[in-house]
Order: sequence, then C-alpha cells, then structure tokens
Amino acid sequence: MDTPVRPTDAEGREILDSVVIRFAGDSGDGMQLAGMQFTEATAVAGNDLATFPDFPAEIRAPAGTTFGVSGFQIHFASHDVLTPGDEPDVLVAMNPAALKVNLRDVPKGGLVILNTGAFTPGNLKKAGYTRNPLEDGTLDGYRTLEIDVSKLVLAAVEPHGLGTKDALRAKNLWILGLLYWLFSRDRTPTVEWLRRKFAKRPDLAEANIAALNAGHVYGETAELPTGISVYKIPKAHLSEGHYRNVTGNEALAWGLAAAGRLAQLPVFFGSYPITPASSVLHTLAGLKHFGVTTFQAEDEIAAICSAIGAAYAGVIGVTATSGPGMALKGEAMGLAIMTELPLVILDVQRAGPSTGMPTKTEQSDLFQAVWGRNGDSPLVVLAPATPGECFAFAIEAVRIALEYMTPVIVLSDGYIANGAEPWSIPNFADLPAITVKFRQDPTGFNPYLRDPETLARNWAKPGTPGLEHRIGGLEKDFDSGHISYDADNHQKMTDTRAAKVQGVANSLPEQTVDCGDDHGDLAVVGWGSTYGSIQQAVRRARREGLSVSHVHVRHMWPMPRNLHALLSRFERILVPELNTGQLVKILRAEYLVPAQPLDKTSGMPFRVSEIAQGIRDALAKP
Amino acid sequence: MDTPVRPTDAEGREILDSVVIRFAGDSGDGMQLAGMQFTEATAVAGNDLATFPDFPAEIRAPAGTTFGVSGFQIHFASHDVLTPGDEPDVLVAMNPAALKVNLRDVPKGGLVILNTGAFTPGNLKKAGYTRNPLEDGTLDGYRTLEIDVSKLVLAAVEPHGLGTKDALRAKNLWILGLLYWLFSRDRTPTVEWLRRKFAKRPDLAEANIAALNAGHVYGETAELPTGISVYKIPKAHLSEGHYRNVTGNEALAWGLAAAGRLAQLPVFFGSYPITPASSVLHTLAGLKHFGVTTFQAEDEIAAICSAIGAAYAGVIGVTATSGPGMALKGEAMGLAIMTELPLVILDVQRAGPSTGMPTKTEQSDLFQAVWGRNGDSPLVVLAPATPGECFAFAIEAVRIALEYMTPVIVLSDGYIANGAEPWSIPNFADLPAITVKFRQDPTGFNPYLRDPETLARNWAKPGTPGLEHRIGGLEKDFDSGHISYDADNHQKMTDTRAAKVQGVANSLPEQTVDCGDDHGDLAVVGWGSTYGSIQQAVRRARREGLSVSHVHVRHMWPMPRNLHALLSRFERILVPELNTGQLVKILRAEYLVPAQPLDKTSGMPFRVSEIAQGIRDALAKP
Amino acid sequence: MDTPQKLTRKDFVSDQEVRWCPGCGDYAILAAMQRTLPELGATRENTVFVSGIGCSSRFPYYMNTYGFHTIHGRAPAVATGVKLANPALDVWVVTGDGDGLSIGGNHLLHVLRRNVDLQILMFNNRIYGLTKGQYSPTSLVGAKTPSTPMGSIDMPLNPCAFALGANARFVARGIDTSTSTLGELFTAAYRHRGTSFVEILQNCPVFNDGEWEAVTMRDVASEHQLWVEHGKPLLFGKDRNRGLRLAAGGRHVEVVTIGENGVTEADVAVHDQTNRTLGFMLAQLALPGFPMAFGVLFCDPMPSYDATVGAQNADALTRLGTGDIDKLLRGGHTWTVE
Amino acid sequence: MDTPQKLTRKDFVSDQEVRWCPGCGDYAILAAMQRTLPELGATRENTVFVSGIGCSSRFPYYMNTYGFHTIHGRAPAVATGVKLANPALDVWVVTGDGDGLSIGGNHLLHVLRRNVDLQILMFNNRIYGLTKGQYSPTSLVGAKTPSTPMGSIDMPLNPCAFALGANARFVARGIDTSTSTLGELFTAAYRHRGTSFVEILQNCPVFNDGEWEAVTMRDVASEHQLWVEHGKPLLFGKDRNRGLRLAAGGRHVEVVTIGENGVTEADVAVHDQTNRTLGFMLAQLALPGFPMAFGVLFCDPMPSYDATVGAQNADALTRLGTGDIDKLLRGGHTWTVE
Ligand SMILES: Cc1ncc(C[n+]2csc(CCOP(=O)(O)OP(=O)(O)O)c2C)c(N)n1
Ligand SMILES: Cc1ncc(C[n+]2csc(CCOP(=O)(O)OP(=O)(O)O)c2C)c(N)n1
Ligand code: SF4
Ligand code: SF4
Ligand SMILES: [Mg+2]
Ligand SMILES: [Mg+2]
Repeated sequence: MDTPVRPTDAEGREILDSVVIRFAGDSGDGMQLAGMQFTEATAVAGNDLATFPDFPAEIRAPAGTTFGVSGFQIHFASHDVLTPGDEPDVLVAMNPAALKVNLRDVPKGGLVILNTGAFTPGNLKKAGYTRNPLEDGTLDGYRTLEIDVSKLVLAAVEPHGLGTKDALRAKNLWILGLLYWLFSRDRTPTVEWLRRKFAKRPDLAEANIAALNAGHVYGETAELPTGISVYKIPKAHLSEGHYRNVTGNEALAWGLAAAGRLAQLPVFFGSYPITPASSVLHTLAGLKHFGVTTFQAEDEIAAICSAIGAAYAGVIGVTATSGPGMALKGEAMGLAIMTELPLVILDVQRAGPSTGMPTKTEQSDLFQAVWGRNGDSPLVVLAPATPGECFAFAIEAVRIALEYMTPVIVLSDGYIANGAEPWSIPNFADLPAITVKFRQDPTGFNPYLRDPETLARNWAKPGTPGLEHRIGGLEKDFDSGHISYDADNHQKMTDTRAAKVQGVANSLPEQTVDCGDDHGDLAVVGWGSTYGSIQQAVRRARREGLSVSHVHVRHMWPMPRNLHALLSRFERILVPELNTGQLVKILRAEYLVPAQPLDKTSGMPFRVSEIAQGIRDALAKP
Repeated sequence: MDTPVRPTDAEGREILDSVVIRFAGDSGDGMQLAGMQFTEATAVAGNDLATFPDFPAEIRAPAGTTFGVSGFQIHFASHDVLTPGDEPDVLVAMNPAALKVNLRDVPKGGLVILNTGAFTPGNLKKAGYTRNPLEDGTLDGYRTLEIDVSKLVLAAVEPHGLGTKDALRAKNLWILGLLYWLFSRDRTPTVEWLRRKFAKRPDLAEANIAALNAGHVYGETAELPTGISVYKIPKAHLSEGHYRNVTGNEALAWGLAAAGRLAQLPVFFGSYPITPASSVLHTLAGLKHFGVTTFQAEDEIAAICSAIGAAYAGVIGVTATSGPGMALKGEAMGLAIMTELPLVILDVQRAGPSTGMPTKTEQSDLFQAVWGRNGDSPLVVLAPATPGECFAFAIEAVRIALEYMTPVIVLSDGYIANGAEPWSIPNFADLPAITVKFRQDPTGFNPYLRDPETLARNWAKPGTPGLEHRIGGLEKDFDSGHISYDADNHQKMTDTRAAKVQGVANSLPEQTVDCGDDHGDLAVVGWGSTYGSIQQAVRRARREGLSVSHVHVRHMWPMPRNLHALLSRFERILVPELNTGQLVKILRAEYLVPAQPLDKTSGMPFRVSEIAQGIRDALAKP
Repeated sequence: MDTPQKLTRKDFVSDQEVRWCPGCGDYAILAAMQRTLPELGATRENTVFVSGIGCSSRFPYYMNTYGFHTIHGRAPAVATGVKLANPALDVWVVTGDGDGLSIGGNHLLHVLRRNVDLQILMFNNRIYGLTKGQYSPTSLVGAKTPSTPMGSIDMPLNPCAFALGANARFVARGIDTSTSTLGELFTAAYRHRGTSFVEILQNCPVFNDGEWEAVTMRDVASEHQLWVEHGKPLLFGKDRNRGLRLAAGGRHVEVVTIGENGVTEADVAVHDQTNRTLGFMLAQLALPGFPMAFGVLFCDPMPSYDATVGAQNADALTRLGTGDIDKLLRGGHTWTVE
Repeated sequence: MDTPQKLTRKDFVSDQEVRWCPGCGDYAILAAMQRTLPELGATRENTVFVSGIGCSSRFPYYMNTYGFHTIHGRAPAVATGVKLANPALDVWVVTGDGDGLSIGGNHLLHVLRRNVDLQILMFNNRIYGLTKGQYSPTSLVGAKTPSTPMGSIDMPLNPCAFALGANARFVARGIDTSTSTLGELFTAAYRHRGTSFVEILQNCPVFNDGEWEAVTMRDVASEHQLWVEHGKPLLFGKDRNRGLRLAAGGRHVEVVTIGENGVTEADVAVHDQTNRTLGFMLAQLALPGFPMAFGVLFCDPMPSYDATVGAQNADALTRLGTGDIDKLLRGGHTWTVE
C-alpha cells in the first residue's frame, strides 16, 4: 500500500496501486488453499499478480510450532507485477508462531490481522514467546485487526452440525471472506469451487461457505479501526488475450504434452518423486489421453534409464527431479550423451547442498547441469524465467533434443515450480511444429551417420527392418558406429560431440535485452527465477536515470551466439544469482568479461531492494 | 637412439643416452609381464625411466586381432626421464596385429623385432593385412630383426616337457632374454622372480628360465644384421637415496596406509571395482595388518556411504573409483559436505564420457570433481603429478580431510595409475605427523562447534559419553547444530562451508614454478599426469632460448593463494590438458587471466612434441 | 565393563520436538524404542540410529543417542561403515517402505546377505509419506495416489519374503500400536548377532489411513494375526483353536480348526524359526483366507560380517605382525643411489 | 502379420568379431540364442537385446538384432523404458552376477515385481570377469580373489531364491554348455508374458575356472542335477530312481531312493511350478546333500506391466477422448483481457 493519503473511487473505496498480502498459519490451517483461492479471485478481478508459497519441510509439523508455519504471499496490482513483493502490506497471522516468524518482514504501518483465539498460553510458549505479543508492545507501529476467528467460525458453522475439529478447519475461509470484503473481491468462484470440491460432502461445502460469508459479513458490519477501509485495486493493463493462472510445474507438464502433439510422438515420462518436482509427475499422470505414459520408477537412476530406453525405442523420453536426484542421474546422462539419444531432463532446483532445505528455492544446480558428469560430456541447458515460460521451454527442450539427438536439461526451481502468475494462454495452432525424421532406409545405414548441418546422428527405431544396430556407452567409431578404442577416433568423436552441442546455438534466437539499452554502464545478467526481481530493480534504476540494462539468459548452454558481443558493450556486468556464483563464473570463463557476482543463498528469492542495492554498489565501485 | 655415429664403451658396446622400447603383442603374449621385468632390470641397472602400459579393454580379446593388442612402453636413459617417450626406438612386435597397430609410431631407422613365427596367413588376415608386411616393403627404412621366436622357444623349452601351448607362453621371456642381451641387463633378478612366482611349479619356472637364457644366447651367438649391436646406457644421475619402482595406484594405497599410521587411526576403505582404480583396493586388501579394513561394496554409492559411516564412527573413511563411479557418488559427497565429515575420494580418471574407453587415460573429471554436485557444495581437490607423488598426496588428502573436516578428492588417472617410475623411498620418520582431536568434553558441546581458525567442526565419536548428537543432510543451525530452515542461517552456513574450504589454502604451500622463471612470456600451466611431457617440452623450449616456464598445479581447489599473482607475471598462459579445456576455464573464471587451452582427448598422454608445438604456437600468436 | 546407573525411558528422549503428524503410527514405535532400550541395558553413547529419508527416517532426531539422518535409501550402507569402523556400537537402522525398498532396495539386499550386525526396522505404511502420498513398492495394486490417479499397477513387494530371498538370517514382523510385542521384537533383534530385519506395519493417517485396519483392528486381531513362536504350533483365533496345516506333500498350507473334521492340535504345524522355506511361506500368508503372520518368522544365526572382518584383520595381524610402513615401501626390488 | 522368409541361425549372427576369452562359457550361450530365435519365429527387427556392463553384457554386439549395451547394472531399467515405449518388441536383458545382483540388484528387484514382459538372462560365473576377477555377490564364502586375498566372507546370494523373494513370476535355471536345454528355457521364457528370469551357470575359464564343475561335469550331471518339470515327480540320478520327499509336516526335504526302505515313486514330490514356496525350496537345494535344481522352477503368469499400462492408457483415451491441448490449457479458471 503506497501512500498515507489515498484516492478513493465512486463507492468510497480507497484506490490502491498494488498490495502484498501474506497468509501465514499452521501447516494445518489451510493457508495455501486460502492463498490459492485469493489468487484466482484476484486474477478474475483483472489484476496482474505473482505468488510465493512457502511451505515447511515437514508434512504436518506439530501444531503451533514455528517450523510448522506455512506461508503464501500474493502481490497484485493495477500495473504489471514481476515479483511476489519484498514486504507484505498485510499479514494474516493465524497463530502466535505465524506472527513470530513473519512480523519482522512487515514494515511499520502495515496491517496485521490476528486470530486472537489461537493466542493461548500453550501456543505462545510453542512459538517461543515469553510474553503475549498482543499486549507487550510488539505490535506497536502496526495497524492491527485482532479477531477471535476461532470463536466466530464455530458460531458461523454451528448450524451445519460439524464437530469442533471440522468446524475450526474453516478458519481459513472465514479469513478469506474478510479479505474478499477488504479488497472488493467476488466470492462466487470460491463458493462454486467449494461446491465442486465437496460434491460428496454437501454439509462440509455449506459449512465452509457459511464461514466465508461470515468473514465477509464481519467486514461489512464490524466497526473497523480507523485507517482500515475497503480497498479497490483497478484492473491491470495486461496485453490482450485469454489468461489463466499457471504454476511452473503445471506449465512444464502441459508443455511436454503439447510437445508430444507437435512432434506427433508419444511422451514417456519416467520419474521418482522428490520435492519440488513431484507435481510434474502428478500432472502428467492425468494426461494419459495425450499419449503420455508416466512411470514412477524405483529411484532416479531407473527413472532416467527408463527414459533413455524409451528414447532408444523411438518416443520422447523425459525425466524430472530435483538436485539430489540430478546428482544420481549423472552417469546415465553420460550414456545418453554417448549414444546421442534425445532426452529431456527437468531439474526443479531446491536449496542445497545434500538434502538441504527441500521446500526452499535456489539456483545452485547450474554447474551440475553444465559440467557435472564424468568425462567431457556436453549437453544443452535451458532455463525458463517465469512459471509461464516453462510451457514454451518444455517444447523448446523437446525440439532441441529431437533435432540434435542430444539430452537437454531444463532448470526450473522451487519458486517457479510453485509460484503462480497470470499467463496468456497460447493457441496450439500457433505453436511451432517439431519435425522428426526416423531413419527408414537400410542402404548405407549405420547408427552414427550424421546430418552434416546439425551433426545429429540418425535415429533408427527398433522395429524397423534392416536397421538393426547396437549402441552403448563405449566410444564409437565415427565412420561405422562400431566400438572403437582408436586414439584419433576418440579425439574426433569428442570434438564432434562438443561441436554438435555448440552448434545448437545456430538454432537459437539471439540474446535480447529484457529492459534497457544494448550498451551502457551496467548489464545486470540474470537467469531463471530471478527475472522478476531483476526486471523491477532495473526498471527502478532506469527511472532514477541510471544506465542499467537487464539481460536475462535463458539458453544456458550453449549460450546465445551474440551474448559475448552484447556483454562487451557494457562497462560493468553484475550477475545476481541464488547461489554462490555460477553463471558469473561461466561468463568469465567463456568470455573473459569482468562479471561480478551478487549472490544470495538463503533459500528465498531476491528482494527487489537487494538487487537495487547491488546495482548501486556495482555502479559505485571505482 | 640418438645419432647414427655412436660412441662405444671399453667393451665395445655402443653408448646410448636414452632408449624407448615398446613391447607389443597379443593380450595373451605376456607383454605387460615382459615390460615390467625389463623395467625392474633397468631400474637396477641405474637408469632413470618411465613406463606406459596400454591395455585393450577386452579381458582377452580373440588372439591375433588388432583390438587385442597389448602394449608396454619404457623410456630409460642416463639422464632424468620424464615421459615414456613419444616414439619407440625399438618395437617388439609379437604378431602381425601388433605390427599393424604400432609401426606407424616408430620413426624410420628404428629397430623392429618381429616374431615371424606368428606371421601366418590366418594372423595376417586377422590383423587386416592383405599382403605380408615382411615382404611387401612395409618395413623399408626400418632396421629389422626377423626371428621365428615361436620355433626357437619350443626348441628351448622342449627338455622341460611342457605341452606346446604352455611352451609357447614363454615367448615373452625369450624376447626378454634377447633384449637383456641387447641392452646389457642382468638376468638374475628375473630368474629369481620366476623361481618365486612358480614356486609350486618348478617345471614352469625352469622352462621359462630356459627361454630367457635362449633369447640371450641367441643374441650372443647369432649373426645380427649390421647396425645392430649391444648397447650400454650409462647410469643416470639420480639424486641420492633408496629407490624403487612404483605405480600410482600402489603409491596411493601405501600413502593411505601411511596416513593411518601418521594419524594413529584405522583406515576404512570402501570401494567397488572399476578400471583403472581397482588395484588400489587390491593393494589395500593385503594391508590389513596396517589397520586397514577394506570393504568391496555392492556399488559405488554404497562404497562412499560406507566410508562416510566409518568417518562418522571416527576412523579415516576412504573410497576410490573412476569417472562413471564418481558420477554416482555425487549425492553422497553432498552428504559428507553437509555433515562436514572427513572423507577421502580417489578418482582414477579414464577416457569418457560414459563408459568411454576404460583402459585409456584422460583428465576430464576436473569439473565433476570441483563442481559436479547439487547445491553449492565445496570440497577440496588435489592432483598428484606423477606416480611417486601419489604417496604424498594420499597423506596430504588425509591431513586436510581430518584438519578441516571436509571431503577431499584426489584426481589421478590411468596413466599415473599404471605407469611406473623410480621413486626415492621416503622414511616413515620423516613424514609429517597428522594430529587428530576428537571432542571429549560434553560441556557446551554441539556437533557444529567450530575451530575459529580452520572453521572445522568438532569431531565427536559415537561411543563417547555425553556427546550424543544427530547429524544429517538437512541444513543445520550454525549455533546449535539442529535442523534449521531459517533463511539467514542457510546463508550463513553456505558462506561458512565455502569459507572453510577456501581457508584450506592457508595451510597449503605457495605455488612454485616447476621449471623456469616466475615471470616471462609464457606460463605453461598443467596439472596431473601431463607433468613429464610439459616439463620436457618447457626445458626444450628454454634451451632454445624461449621465455617459457612450467607451472604445475597440484592443489586444484582451493588453488594456491599466490597462483593469481604468479600467473599475472606472464604475458601469456597456455594450459595443456587431456580434456576439452577444464583447468583453463577455472583459471579464467577465478582470475580473469587470458589462459588458452591446449587440449587432447585421444585417450593417450601428450607427446612432448605436441606441447612443444603448442608452446611455439602460443608464442607466435599476435 | 563398568555398571552405569540404570537408564530410563526419559534418558532416551532427545530435546527435539517430534515433527510427525498427529496420530502418526511412528509415535508408538518411537515410544516402544525409548522404553525398550533401557530394558536391554543399552547405553546412549554406544547406540547409533542411522536412517535414510522419509517421515520414518526422522526417527534418529528423537532419540537421545548418536544418530545419522543420511540420504534417501543409503542407510544400510552408512550403517555398515559405522559398524565396521566400531563393532562395539549398537547400530540400528530405521527406514521406510520407500526408503528401504524403493531407492534403497539394493543396499538392503546386500546388508541382509552380508549379515552385518545391525537391527533394521522398516516402517511399512505402504506409501511415501514425506513426499505427500505417492504409492510405494508395498502399496497394493489399485492404490489411487497423486502419481497413479487410475490406480497403481505394480505388484507389491512383501518385505519379509524379500528379506528371506536375500538370505537374511533374522526376519520378524510387528505392528506399530502393538507396543509390547514391538518391545519383544526389538529385544530379539538386538540379541541376534547379525542383521535383524523387522517389518513394522505402520499407519499413516494423513496419506494412507487405515491401510492395515483389516489386520490390526482390535476386534479382528485374534482372527487375522498369527503370532508365531519357535517350537510352538501355528495357532491363532480368539480361542486359539485355529491353526495352519501343511497339506499333503507339504506344498500347500491350509487353515484348520481344531475339533472340526477330526483335526487335532497334532495336525497343526509347529513353527521352526530355522527353516527358511517355512518362514517364506509364513511371510506370504495374507488376508483373505489366511491370517497375517507376526513375530520372529525366521532366525538362524551365523557369524556376523563385522565379526568375521575383525577376525580376518586380527588374523593378518597375528600372521604378519603390526605393519611397518618402512618395510612395506622397501618390499620388492629396491636400489640405492649414492 | 506378414510371413517373412524363415530365418536361420546365421541371420542372427552380427558382423562383429566376438571378443570373449577362448573357452568362455558365454560362447555356448550365444550359440544357443542364435539357434533358438529363428525357431521361435522371432524377427531381427523386433528383437532388442539390452545389457549392462561386464563380459556377459557384451552379448548384444554379437546378435544381429537391435541392441543396447547400457551402463553397469541399469539394463532392467532401460529395458523397461524400451518395452513401455513399444510393447510390440521382444526385449531380452543380458546381465551378469555382478551387473545384475551387485550394482543392479535394485533394478532387477523392481522389474521382477512389476512383471514387465522381458526375458532376463543372468550369466552367473560367480566372479567379476571384466574387471579381472574380484568376487561377486554369488561367489562362495572363502573365494580368494584380488580384493579378498584372505578369502571372501560375504554370504552369497542365490539368484533364483532372490527372484522368488522379489515376487518374480517366472524363474528358471540352466547351464551354459547344456545348449539344448538352454534353448528350451529360452523358449519357455519367451512364451511367458511377464518378466522371465533365467539364471545360467556359466564358466569363466580365466578367473574362476571350474566353479560349476561339481554340478556340470558330464560324469556327475545325472547325480547332481535335478531337472524339474511341471506335474512330474522330482526325480534324478542315472537311473532316475532318486527323488525328493517332503518329510513330515512338509517343512523338511530329503533325498530318497525308490526301491530302498520301501520308498515308491508315490513318495516323491511332484513339481508344481505355480507354487512359490516349493520353487523357493528347490532354488535353495545345493551340493553336497542335494542335487541342484534346473529347469522352470516357478511359473505363475499374471498380466504383464506393459500390458496393464497399455490398458490404462487406452481406458483413459476411451473415457476422455484424444487429449486436446487447447482444452487442457483452458481448463479451470480463465479470463479474457481485451
Ligand atoms: C535422492 C532422493 N530422491 C527422492 C527424495 C524424495 N523423497 C524423500 S522421502 C521419499 C519417500 C519416503 O517414503 P518412505 O520411505 O516410505 O517413508 P515415509 O515417509 O512413508 O515414512 C522420497 C521419494 C529424496 N529426498 N532424495
Ligand atoms: C559404474 C560402474 N562401476 C563399475 C564398473 C566396472 N565393472 C565393469 S563390469 C563389472 C563387473 C562385471 O561382473 P559381471 O556382471 O558378473 O560380468 P562378467 O564380466 O562376470 O560377465 C564391474 C565392476 C563400471 N563399468 N561401471
Ligand atoms: S505423512 Fe504419514 S507417515 Fe508421515 S508423519 Fe504424517 S502421518 Fe506419519
Ligand atoms: S574373463 Fe571370464 S567371463 Fe570374461 S570373457 Fe574371459 S572367460 Fe569369459
Ligand atoms: Mg512409507
Ligand atoms: Mg560374472
């Protein structure tokens, strides 16, 4: 919420430009659900938005503890929204632990909505409060709405005859109702959704609707403290089109299904569940009628190996995982590289090393993706920048894999995977076709015959008469495809594998500048999920008159042909990354440009302010 | 053999400065054994030497085929020897396939010793000869010794009553006898060795000795063609000391045993066999009385995990493998990094990617070692340059692992692993002590308490009362060691892990210059097994008056503190590597120095001439 | 050995808040362990819990002993290293049906055949709890989960049958909430020198609630549970009058009722825990038609792997004397340059 | 289906020189396969051999069919992908005791329980051939190898018992040099829809020569080999007068001689290949004391995994119609900006 003195609309609602709300409560409080419903309602209301769900690693940690706090942040505005927001304007804290964990992020003057019913001595103690924050001045300087939601919910759903436990579960809907009122949102979609969801338990549906309505009515009727009114956020000027909200993992799954259709090939998806990649498997498991076969393997190695087997047999082989699983797949990636089979590997990165922080985000698998295998083992690496881009990049990955007969890694991360954004839905008819040529002709065939332009070997599908052949992980003769231990041949094959992957750059678009000029004092070079924060920080800096541009790399390996030339036109290069400096080293190694790192490894996305500060610091350096 | 006009000694033997001999024959012809015996005899004769065994990947490929050819090259001289030599002066070819594969490496004028008995039509065909090379001019320009060794051997061992098959097996000893005569070597050690080896089969021992002697006698009595005489290679001026031949894998194994003694801790070695690393396991399996426990695990992952478990329990945990196995161990390395346990990982590199060429050498796992894991997962990487250095580096790895509580990777390769060189045997009493401090005091204990200087966490051994604690792969609280998903804490821990590993550089020697000045026109920067070729090429270039120095990096990560400063004092930097350019990229990324690659990936070591050419090219560039 | 003061349950409770969902079967297993260890005379300092990844694998954090929460599926390998490095430790492995039988199946297989002296507890809830409910290798065909919306089609593994096929030398089965028998099984596992494998049926109220109800509910327990005891007839039922008879030729097993059709107790087979084939048959018994077998299905000790490693090392030491590095380096051909 | 001209052994011989050591047992297995495939009516183009790494795993290179020499231990996983991608292919897996039971044990376990329609041949030479002779998971205790100079101490796995514990639905055992029976086993494995597991005793003359001699030598064969056949009594011996009797209560098995001590053929147990417990018992029979069992120890078909996957996919297609990307993307809440 921007300024203290606010304009109002005809109905007396304060007009706001942009708002950040964070829902926070116990894992069992249904905050993700409330957040997601609020997101839908906000999208329908025509705002642009970005979201950031932040779960605990425990399935359902003991109630009331700080490590069990689950959060969902949404940023929505009448202009375009690039990040879920640095600081919440509104914090919903369903219990003391939620307050404890989140209050520090709320700027003074922010609105804190509290469920006082949960501020029991037991809960206060579990949250680590020695005194009651409602009483000890902790909340001084904030605007607060202290409501015994628990009590009000029980009263509201009483007529529906639910037990206390079930009744209390509706707290999130009560709060949602209140927020719908505060931010002028329509309840209808949520009401309909509840009816669908609880089709088999109409009593639950009605109880939840009652809670939703009760929250809304509370807003309408209760005397709200001064400084709190009903807000209106005008529609954003999104470009024309048909929109929906999409998360990165959904978009990846749909992109794969679309790629199968574009290539007119079945998709085989072998995967082993792992946070935050699992939902790609879940989504694809429901798309069997799109020619998608999903296979939950016994581990990550079997998953990638099954996908390699499927690729050998002539379909689109795909596997998906997160960091620890990627580490396990390295040897098998080498096999796909040596046998030059098309393969798509999705890595939804999480905070590491080792098991690390499974539900937190990071970009620390770039090195592993580009260089983390035995031997010289080049492959292609892509990185979509937003949830929506995941769709196009899944297709692009399949295209490259099939066109060049190579494994392709797509790097997403926990932030993109779970974060939602309005997405302009493409038309299938507008998507680029993918052409696949299976070898049919036995004359002169050997499996390592190459397309002279792409250097792709020809793909001969088992079942084709006359093309019987054997491939494997041993070095192959350039000319015959048989096993070869010849020295010159190994040199030639190593060079060929490298040249083939480098050659992919010929089919890539040139690197463009995402914001600003193609030369200047500073290029801020990002990749992946940091897009929004960098974009916003660069825009801000440019508004301040600084000569700064945003260059966002999406083709991580090989990199766009013109990237070196482009970067050379900047005095300085700053590379913000959610790791200890990986792209920055690749840029320095490849181009010998004096790129400087701006690193963050807290498991959280960049705040815009952090990048803004980095820009100022970079420009200030002598 | 150097010049056509040659000096002779008092006994009329031609005096040579240096000779390169290559033994080549079928896998079943015992060439490795002949080579090794010749090596021992040469060492005893006081020459410096280097060897290069080159096996086929097949266990025992069908007799007579080119892919079944096994080679062993030895370079020995009266001066110091750095490489096994670019080109053989003498080629022993036991069959047509051996000739076919190896003749191209022999310069005109070289001596080719042929077993004509094996030049049967069948063998010629298997070798791919359409005409008999003994007759068609193929050997024009070479000096040849054409001997029906098969027949002579049968005659020689006849009195010992062996079957033809067993008798023919002694061919290698017959040839050895001839070479002993040619190069004035003493037969006694080989005779003794045969008696020991065949202690239970005296008939075989005597038959082999008879063959050895027959070869020698043949030399003494037969009319050798002109241009072939008996040679004498004066003793080399090795520095004072007690010497032995040692291969890299032996030296690694012995170094680990010595490290255990120095640290006064048992050594636990968990490994899964893989070429060319297996012999480390084999050697250590015989060292149980050194407090070494070996464990052949079910796979590479179990191997490293068992070593991690052993390290947790308070002993020196070690694992060893080659590239494909390294790829599998990545996830578990992350666990050792996160739990900050001491661990030594030996990677005896081979030619990749994937299964690649298992018996060929390469240096293509550097990226994988430094950066090939999920998350930001720093560890220490070392690379001995010669077989002999493997001993000291095994000890150094253990020292760093224990002092810093970190995994340490030692990168060797197939060339170092199997190549032998005379090694000045150290005295145990002169080796550096390794101090280990186990935590004993329960007061104020938590597992992540750190030494303020090294940042090593304290090592608390199960079995110690009062230090019960839990560790694991999830992020840990900096202050308490408990699980933590806190954002600031993850940042701090990530930074701490990186700082700890970087801090290891404080305990490392500064980078020295291996040959030449500490400034100049060109620094040739190498690592690992390319040492000899680079050293010799640089010496040669310096003799030609070029301003070139050899800088050989042995601490790959972190790199020596002064490396950047040192490299900055050179105009140009050339980085010869047996890969597609890995150290060169790390140097560019770290120091932004314009290092240029000189790559080779043929599975074979560099020839001196290739590096010499690289030096000339680098200096010639504008 | 010194005799320290007697420990109690509380001594084995760590200071970490337990982070399982309310009602999770893991709580009962944890309680049984904390109660049993003092009874066994185990010490905190000599006890190590090693686990993989999963809800079940959080177990070590809650035990006030040494503990290592490793990576997914690898606990048996890590535990092997711990035990070989220090055989004096009591090493327990806690794993789940996913951790131990999916990604970790190979390590489990090999630790069982090697017979390293560990106690391995597999919490079998027939689901991947931690990753939110995908089916596991023990899930029954037809399981509808996020990854199998039309029902799973993989034939499940039977953990005890698998262990017996892997040449395990101690195989037992228990139930999360049967805490007293759980204590007895822990005790038997602890006493057995070698790898002791214990499958524990565990309820996951969040993702697979009631999976075991048909076996574990109090009202059906006596009819659906067959608790075996070495040397005792294989009897079950409220009145312990139902039993297993190995029919003609011994290849078929059938349920008989004593007193019906002339069946007497003599017809009922007697449990022989050293008979692997019998154990295999018992492991496979399933509803409907048969009760599920519990208790020690198989136990036939052999020297443990760690003991034999120790013996070989000691033997080498005796034969060769304490290794001398200088002698080692000077073995074989050496020469001196002066 | 068109009827192509009849293929012969030679059609299945590839142009690659065979690179095994002289005398290696793998040659005989290769010959048996090349002879059997044409008899089965298999075609070159629809046959795929998938292998891991090891001497045995070089097999595909020598077959003039499609072939994939993958990485160590992973052949079952790769083969699963091949079969699911194209169920019309005949997919064979060739693996060794190291490849399949050491590093690859987990994939073998899971492919067996899933019952993917593959034929898996495990060449068991009780040694790691390719890496020059270290002991393998099937090596007997005491094996002196480069990694176990004092003798190995790991209890071996029994591949067939393992497979039965893994819920395999077809388990058989053969001998490299018994090529005619090998052909029959290949045929039975090929005919069985689901995973067929065939252990083949194989001699490695270089690193483990004569390992199976006590069972396979011609002069002892009839006494030491028990060839089982469904529905036939378990008889062996030169005069086929020795048999297996399942002793009292069915839990013990003993060797009896017909005509001695009043034993008649009726006392001899009859092979029932659908009885998993019997198969398990047979798999464990070992010298001395018992003959080793060969032939189809167990076979009890169920719908194969690939068939069920296909059925589910087809079912989804019928219920939901061919997926439409535009509809998919427009499912759920959408809105239009103009
Ligand atoms: C290498 C790797 N792959 C996947 C995961 C994700 N993962 C964590 S636990 C788990 C399954 C756990 O199932 P189970 O062992 O049955 O434990 P439960 O939670 O049911 O107790 C999976 C797939 C991981 N942590 N690491
Ligand atoms: C990841 C990996 N680890 C180890 C090896 C080395 N290796 C190759 S084959 C083999 C064992 C083969 O044994 P087996 O499967 O019994 O085959 P055999 O040679 O006896 O036929 C090993 C350990 C490898 N190639 N890859
Ligand atoms: S998800 Fe299931 S197994 Fe995991 S803690 Fe919750 S109830 Fe227990
Ligand atoms: S090493 Fe043994 S198994 Fe391998 S090819 Fe030679 S004989 Fe056959
Ligand atoms: Mg489970
Ligand atoms: Mg083998």
